[in-house]
Amino acid sequence: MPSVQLQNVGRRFGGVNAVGDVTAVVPNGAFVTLLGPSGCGKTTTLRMIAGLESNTSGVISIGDRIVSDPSRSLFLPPEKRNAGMVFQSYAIWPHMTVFDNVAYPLRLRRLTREDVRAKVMRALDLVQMTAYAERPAPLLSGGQQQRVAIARAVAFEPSVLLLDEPLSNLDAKLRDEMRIELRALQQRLAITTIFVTHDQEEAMALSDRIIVMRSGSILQDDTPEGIYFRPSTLKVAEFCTTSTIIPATVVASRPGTRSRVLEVRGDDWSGMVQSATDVVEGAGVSVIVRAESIRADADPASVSGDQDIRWRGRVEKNVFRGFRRTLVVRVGEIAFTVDAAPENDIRVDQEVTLSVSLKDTWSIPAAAAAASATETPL
Amino acid sequence: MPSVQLQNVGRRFGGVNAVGDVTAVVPNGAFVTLLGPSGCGKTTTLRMIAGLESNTSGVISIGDRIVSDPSRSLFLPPEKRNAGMVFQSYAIWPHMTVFDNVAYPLRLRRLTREDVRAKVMRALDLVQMTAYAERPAPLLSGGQQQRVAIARAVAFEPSVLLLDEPLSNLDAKLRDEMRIELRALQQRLAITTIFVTHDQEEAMALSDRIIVMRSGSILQDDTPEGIYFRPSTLKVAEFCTTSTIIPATVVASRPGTRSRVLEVRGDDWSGMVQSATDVVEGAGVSVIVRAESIRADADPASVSGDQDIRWRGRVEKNVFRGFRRTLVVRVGEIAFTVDAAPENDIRVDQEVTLSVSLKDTWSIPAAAAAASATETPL
Amino acid sequence: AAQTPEWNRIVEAAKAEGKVTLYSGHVGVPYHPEVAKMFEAKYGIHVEILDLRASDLAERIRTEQATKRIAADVILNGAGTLWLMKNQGVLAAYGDLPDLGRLRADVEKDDARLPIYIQGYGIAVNTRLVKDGERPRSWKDILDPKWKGKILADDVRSLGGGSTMFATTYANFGREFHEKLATQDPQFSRTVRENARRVARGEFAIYIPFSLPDLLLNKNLPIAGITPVEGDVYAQFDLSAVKDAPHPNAARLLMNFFLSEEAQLVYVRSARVPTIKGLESKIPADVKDIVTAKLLGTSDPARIDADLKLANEIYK
Amino acid sequence: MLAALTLYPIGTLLYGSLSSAPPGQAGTLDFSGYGALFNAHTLSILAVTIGMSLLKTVLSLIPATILAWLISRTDVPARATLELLIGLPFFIPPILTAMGWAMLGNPTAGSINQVWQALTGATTPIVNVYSYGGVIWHLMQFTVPFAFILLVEAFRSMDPSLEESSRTSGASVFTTFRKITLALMLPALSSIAILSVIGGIEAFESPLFFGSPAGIHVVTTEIYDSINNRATPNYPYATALSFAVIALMALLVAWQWRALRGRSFQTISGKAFAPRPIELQSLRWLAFSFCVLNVLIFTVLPVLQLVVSSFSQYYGFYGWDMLTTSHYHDVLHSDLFWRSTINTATLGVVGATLTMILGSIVAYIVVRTTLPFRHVIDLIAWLPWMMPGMVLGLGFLWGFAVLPHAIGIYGSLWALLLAYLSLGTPLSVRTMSTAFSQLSHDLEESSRVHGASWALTFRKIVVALTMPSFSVGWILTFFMVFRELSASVLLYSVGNEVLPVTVLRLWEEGKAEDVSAVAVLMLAIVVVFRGFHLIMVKRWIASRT
Ligand SMILES: Nc1ncnc2c1ncn2[C@@H]1O[C@H](COP(=O)(O)OP(=O)(O)OP(=O)(O)O)[C@@H](O)[C@H]1O
Ligand SMILES: Nc1ncnc2c1ncn2[C@@H]1O[C@H](COP(=O)(O)OP(=O)(O)OP(=O)(O)O)[C@@H](O)[C@H]1O
Ligand SMILES: [Mg+2]
Ligand SMILES: [Mg+2]
Repeated sequence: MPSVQLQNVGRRFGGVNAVGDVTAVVPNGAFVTLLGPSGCGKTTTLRMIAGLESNTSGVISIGDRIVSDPSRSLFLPPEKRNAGMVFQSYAIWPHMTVFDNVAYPLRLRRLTREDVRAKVMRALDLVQMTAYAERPAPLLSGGQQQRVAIARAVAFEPSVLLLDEPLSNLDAKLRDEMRIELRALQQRLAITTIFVTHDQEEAMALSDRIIVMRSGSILQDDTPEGIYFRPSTLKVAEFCTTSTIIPATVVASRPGTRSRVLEVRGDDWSGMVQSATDVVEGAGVSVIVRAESIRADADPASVSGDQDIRWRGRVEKNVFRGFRRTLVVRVGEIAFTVDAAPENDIRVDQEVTLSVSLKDTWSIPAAAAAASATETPL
Repeated sequence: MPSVQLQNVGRRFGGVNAVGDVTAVVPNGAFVTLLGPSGCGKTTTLRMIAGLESNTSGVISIGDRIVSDPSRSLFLPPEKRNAGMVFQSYAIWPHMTVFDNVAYPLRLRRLTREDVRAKVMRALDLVQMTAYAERPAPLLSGGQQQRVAIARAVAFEPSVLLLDEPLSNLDAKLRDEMRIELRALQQRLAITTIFVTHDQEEAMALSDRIIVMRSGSILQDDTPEGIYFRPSTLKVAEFCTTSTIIPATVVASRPGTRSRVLEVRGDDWSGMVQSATDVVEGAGVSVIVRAESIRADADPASVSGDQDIRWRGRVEKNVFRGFRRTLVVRVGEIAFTVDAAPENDIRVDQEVTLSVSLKDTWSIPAAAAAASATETPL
Repeated sequence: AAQTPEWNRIVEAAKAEGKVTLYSGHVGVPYHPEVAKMFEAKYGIHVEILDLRASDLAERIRTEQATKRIAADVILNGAGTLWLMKNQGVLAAYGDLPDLGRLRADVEKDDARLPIYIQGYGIAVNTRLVKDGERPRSWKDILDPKWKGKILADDVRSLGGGSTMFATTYANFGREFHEKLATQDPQFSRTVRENARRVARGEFAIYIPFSLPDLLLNKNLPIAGITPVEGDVYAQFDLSAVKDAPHPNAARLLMNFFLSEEAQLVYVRSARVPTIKGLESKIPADVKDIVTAKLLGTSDPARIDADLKLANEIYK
Repeated sequence: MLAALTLYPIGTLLYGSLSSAPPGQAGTLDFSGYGALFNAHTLSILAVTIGMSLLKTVLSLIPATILAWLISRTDVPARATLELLIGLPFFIPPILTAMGWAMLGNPTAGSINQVWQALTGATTPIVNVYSYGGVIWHLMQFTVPFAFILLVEAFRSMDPSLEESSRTSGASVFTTFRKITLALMLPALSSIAILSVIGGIEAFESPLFFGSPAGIHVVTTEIYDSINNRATPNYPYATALSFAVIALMALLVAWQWRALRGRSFQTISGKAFAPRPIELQSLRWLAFSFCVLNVLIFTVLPVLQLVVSSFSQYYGFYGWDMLTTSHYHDVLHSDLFWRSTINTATLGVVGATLTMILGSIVAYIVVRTTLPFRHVIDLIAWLPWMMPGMVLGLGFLWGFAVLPHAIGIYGSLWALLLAYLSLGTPLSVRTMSTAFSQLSHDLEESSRVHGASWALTFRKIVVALTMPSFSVGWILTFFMVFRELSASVLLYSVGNEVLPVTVLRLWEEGKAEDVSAVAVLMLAIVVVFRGFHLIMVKRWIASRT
């Protein structure tokens, strides 16, 4: 199975720069996710790889073959790229039945009747739609249509699979199952897969690597853990995690186990935080603490000793969300977002002690943070 | 603002019973969510309330007014129902700009130019789309279109708001923000809101009540906590929570604090579980333990004493999902799903002790479970 | 014209009616409006002219009569068609007109049909393809085998010049003439208006029957019109008053006006033969040959269906 | 309304076909007209007519579909200009193109044959327009642009992702075109095919011009004969023949219902899409050449001929000394020309607007509702198109004349307007039902929910979204009024002269050159109209690009 390479790929629509300058490699057989806010260029990137949109600059290769290079007027049409794609709008053909929709790419490849039947039914089985095979496509619910689109994209075992928010209309249960099926299929056939999602958790659970995009360019290209625990910019942290960002000043800096450790001081608090790089004394940093790594205790005494930083604040909100409960706790200027256990009995207006341990902290130099803050919004 | 009542409402499409027999009341100003697997009839129910689909049986009322009653050939057309709706397919008008799309319902209501402008901009602001006001609708990305649909539905302050998966194409960050905005707006204007989502967490976070549907009928209509902690059937538990279901036999039964407590025995284990009802000795029950309430410890000694039931098993999978890590632990026949902290260092193939405390358990008599299991799938 | 008091009363009544409507079934002739203008100038009575194809005209008149919504006062049409209409009972007698006496004795007329002009049909040849000496001089010359495949003809199986020629030549030369003509493989065309041009362009050498007044429309083209020695086939055009017409007096006044010298000369100038006496000296030189040509005959309206049947038999 | 416009005149015709005497006169019930249908001659005429019509439809639809697709969905160069040019021949009076082709392709002196013979030394002609093929070729002259104009709009309103998903499934541009695009265009294609088949059966000029000399008889010439070439017109036979045609055509329409039933062709979805042209890459210039070739044959040739002729003393005789502007002078100084043009334009504007409104409503009912009688309505809307024009004209004449005297429609402009409405409705219903069947329901539903009544939704969403089709339909009906002769000539009256009648007059006077001048002036209007229209459509689409 081929790898997919993007080199300085860009796409302008008239005055709009939908994709700026993207360079990335999706290795052979890997599962890579494009993650980013709405309108950041994910769909456009995927379409360029599929050959549905021509890049206005840069080079796209699949395997050893350059499939698009506008500077040399080179462009391989989509049907030659052997890519399966799920469209954000599903693009189910309304004049066909479910079966015919899925069978279409197979029939194009001149498979025998039995093979077509077998593969279609296998693909429909994967998405739990066998019972609907003979239904005309427009009579399906939104989620059912989306599942047909997935079946159609995988049925012919393409060498590259491009998925544009393929699970967005499915419920968590089904989504979980489909994720597992999709991942299993992808690994069994070693299909190079590029997946677009707006769901961070899904991205983390499925991907070998995640490419975080914003305003048409790549912010970070890393493993899920890298993105999650060691975001390179504030934007990534904000987008990929539920975190609280606290400004602080560096007091001292020393090497730690996995990264450097900074001693920092904020309003009324001080403590140790991790950092990717050394930061000079006196410089500002943004400290990042993730919601699920903060403990909230009504009784300060119950906070265990291995927690490195503590704050005291007042609970402003308490939202039940099923398997977790989100608290908003105000500490001076800053509103902390804290994940708590669902049966937690902390009430609004209660005073609580928040604490976090060194290994759950991260920090980014304020200069970098400022730079990314001045970035013009799309 | 009016309430919405459904009395024995059903809808057949030829041979398909899309909605069976739904009876529910959405109180004045409440925020109620329809939750259920793909194809269970959520969209159809919403469309019947909007007047886009006529119910083939039953009575629908909005406020004091019966809006649809096929037995009396009574049917109020959609434009008389003053409902705002976000369609699963967005239904953005491609021949209009973003502004005109949102202004449409306002202009129909003959507002002055300035009022229209002000309200449109306020609605666009709500969905962070002011910068796109003059953009033709087809040039938006999927998520942007969805946001325009939301703005259009709320701009004219309808008395009933019907939302069909309005946030499905937004990223978690934006979705969180939009949820908060939506909820605030709904509460400020006290709009009776019916929300369809496939996202359990979202349903829990937003709703006053949740109606869980399956195959066209209602399984449970309850508060988020009720649904989550005290599911009435196994189906609800399976759909709304990530739980492990363990068969067991009742040994004894006694009243507990919030519910009855059963003493049960399974393969190689025994313990106390909560139950809604008394169950006779010797009868079977399905014990439900939610993934986030199970502790997994490599060292059995570190399990604290207040954990009521324990199992010992082997880790089969360990999936990083950002703010949590999902373990699959095999105990005999049963595969437990366990949520662990993201930095957890438990590895695959390791032996772990699982434990859960009484307050985190729930059980359902096996008879009821069996009944719902034989239900024919749609 | 004799100014009898009775006629004066009719003139006054006509002026009181103020207008008269003429349905014309001879669409190809642009001269009726000219005559109408003269009439208007003379009497101050407005003439409305409606151009209709002969069959459409017949149907409109019939419908108007059947529903008593009569708009037409006077009809101008081929003598044969008017004969048929007369038999349908939709025409009125025109009665005594002051200028009736001017009519030539040799034109056919009756109490309902007033002859106005005659149009002659001869043979047209392409002057480039047919040398002067080779031109046919008689209708029978076209039977010469050298013209085989080179003759364009109005369809003899359809009403108009073609059927008139068929009926006349059949009556005069017999069936044999047509059986021979059929072996010449004439190309039948129904787009009559194009035929002269097609010959001029050289598609065919000969065109029959050629409406000789059309020579005026094709002046600079390589086409010549020939009156055969036996004479031209002709069609006569008549005026009739409509039964229960809304303006009966104006109708009669108009009909009478068509017999005036000025009106007749309009048609003479277009190379059509007048129906009144005494114009011989006033025929312009360029149309003299055509207007004074010998006439062979015309078709008999009573035999229309029979002739068409014959034509269909002979020309499969 | 629709019934009054179509059923009434046709009802009088049915009466006419069954009565021994024409309407208005006492007659007895008489089936002789129908009896006369069942003989070898009539049946062979029906067979020839239908065969010819089917053949020309197939032969026209192939290039028209390819052209429409290239222009609307790909990046062929100079699309806008090509679109204008390819559609142009539709607006040239057929009699003039017939003259043109007669000159080019007649076996003895036709330019094509002369060039051929000069080049090869052959003595036999290679083409003869006075033949079966000639009739078909001339019919195509009209059908190709007609089908093209209608198809372009249908293609345009298609969500490109439906094609794109086929491309990524492994289908080439052309396979996609065949299997997805064409299949999705089935309502449009079948409607246009039926319009074209019926149009072919009704065509009069081509068989008259090119068929009669070759002994080819079709239904229209037969009807013409039975009305015109008899001492007393045989209306029972003529109308019975027309009803036989209607019966056959109704089968065709029923077949279309069957073929499309239960399938959906919604190509404009609630998830808005940007119209992205398909990049043809290396095929781009090949496609362009194909378009240009078509333009040369079907547009440039006849239009050039027309323009040259309108400046020549004689149609078809060219030479510097023959150049003149006198035809324009004559035409432009004719009161009758101006009066009839103004009348026609007025009738055209009012007629086209009303026709399109009526057609849209009917189409909506047929496509979008589940009313029990919608198929009947659909069929009724077809009827005026199925009835040969010269017979239908009679129906109007009879119908309007028989009305009580208090209703003074006969002899007024109203008669013409109503006739045009009835004649235009089939086209408008077809155009709009194709457009409507492409709209997904949620776009309307969302308007209803947000407070717009059905009528408002219809206007602001349904019609607005199908504006390109609506305007194309408008232009087609508008110019239909400019050429409709059969009904016009029977219904017009003094002061109400309309252009087709004036043109007929000029033609009968042997002034083919003046007719050319009128046609050139008309084409100029067409170009202005279409140019403006295309710019509007572009802007409408640009608002989406
Ligand atoms: N045809 C077009 N013309 C102009 N701008 C466009 C066009 N298509 C997309 N855009 C713009 O380009 C940007 C990127 O669009 P894209 O569809 O790639 O976003 P996305 O990341 O897929 O977003 P979403 O998650 O909302 O689907 C958006 O701001 C969009 O408005
Ligand atoms: N017009 C129709 N004809 C026949 N069946 C239909 C029609 N519309 C919907 N259905 C069926 O009715 C059932 C309920 O559909 P509905 O759209 O209400 O589902 P849903 O709960 O909204 O699902 P999703 O979450 O996937 O959008 C589905 O099984 C669907 O296939
Ligand atoms: Mg997208
Ligand atoms: Mg749905």
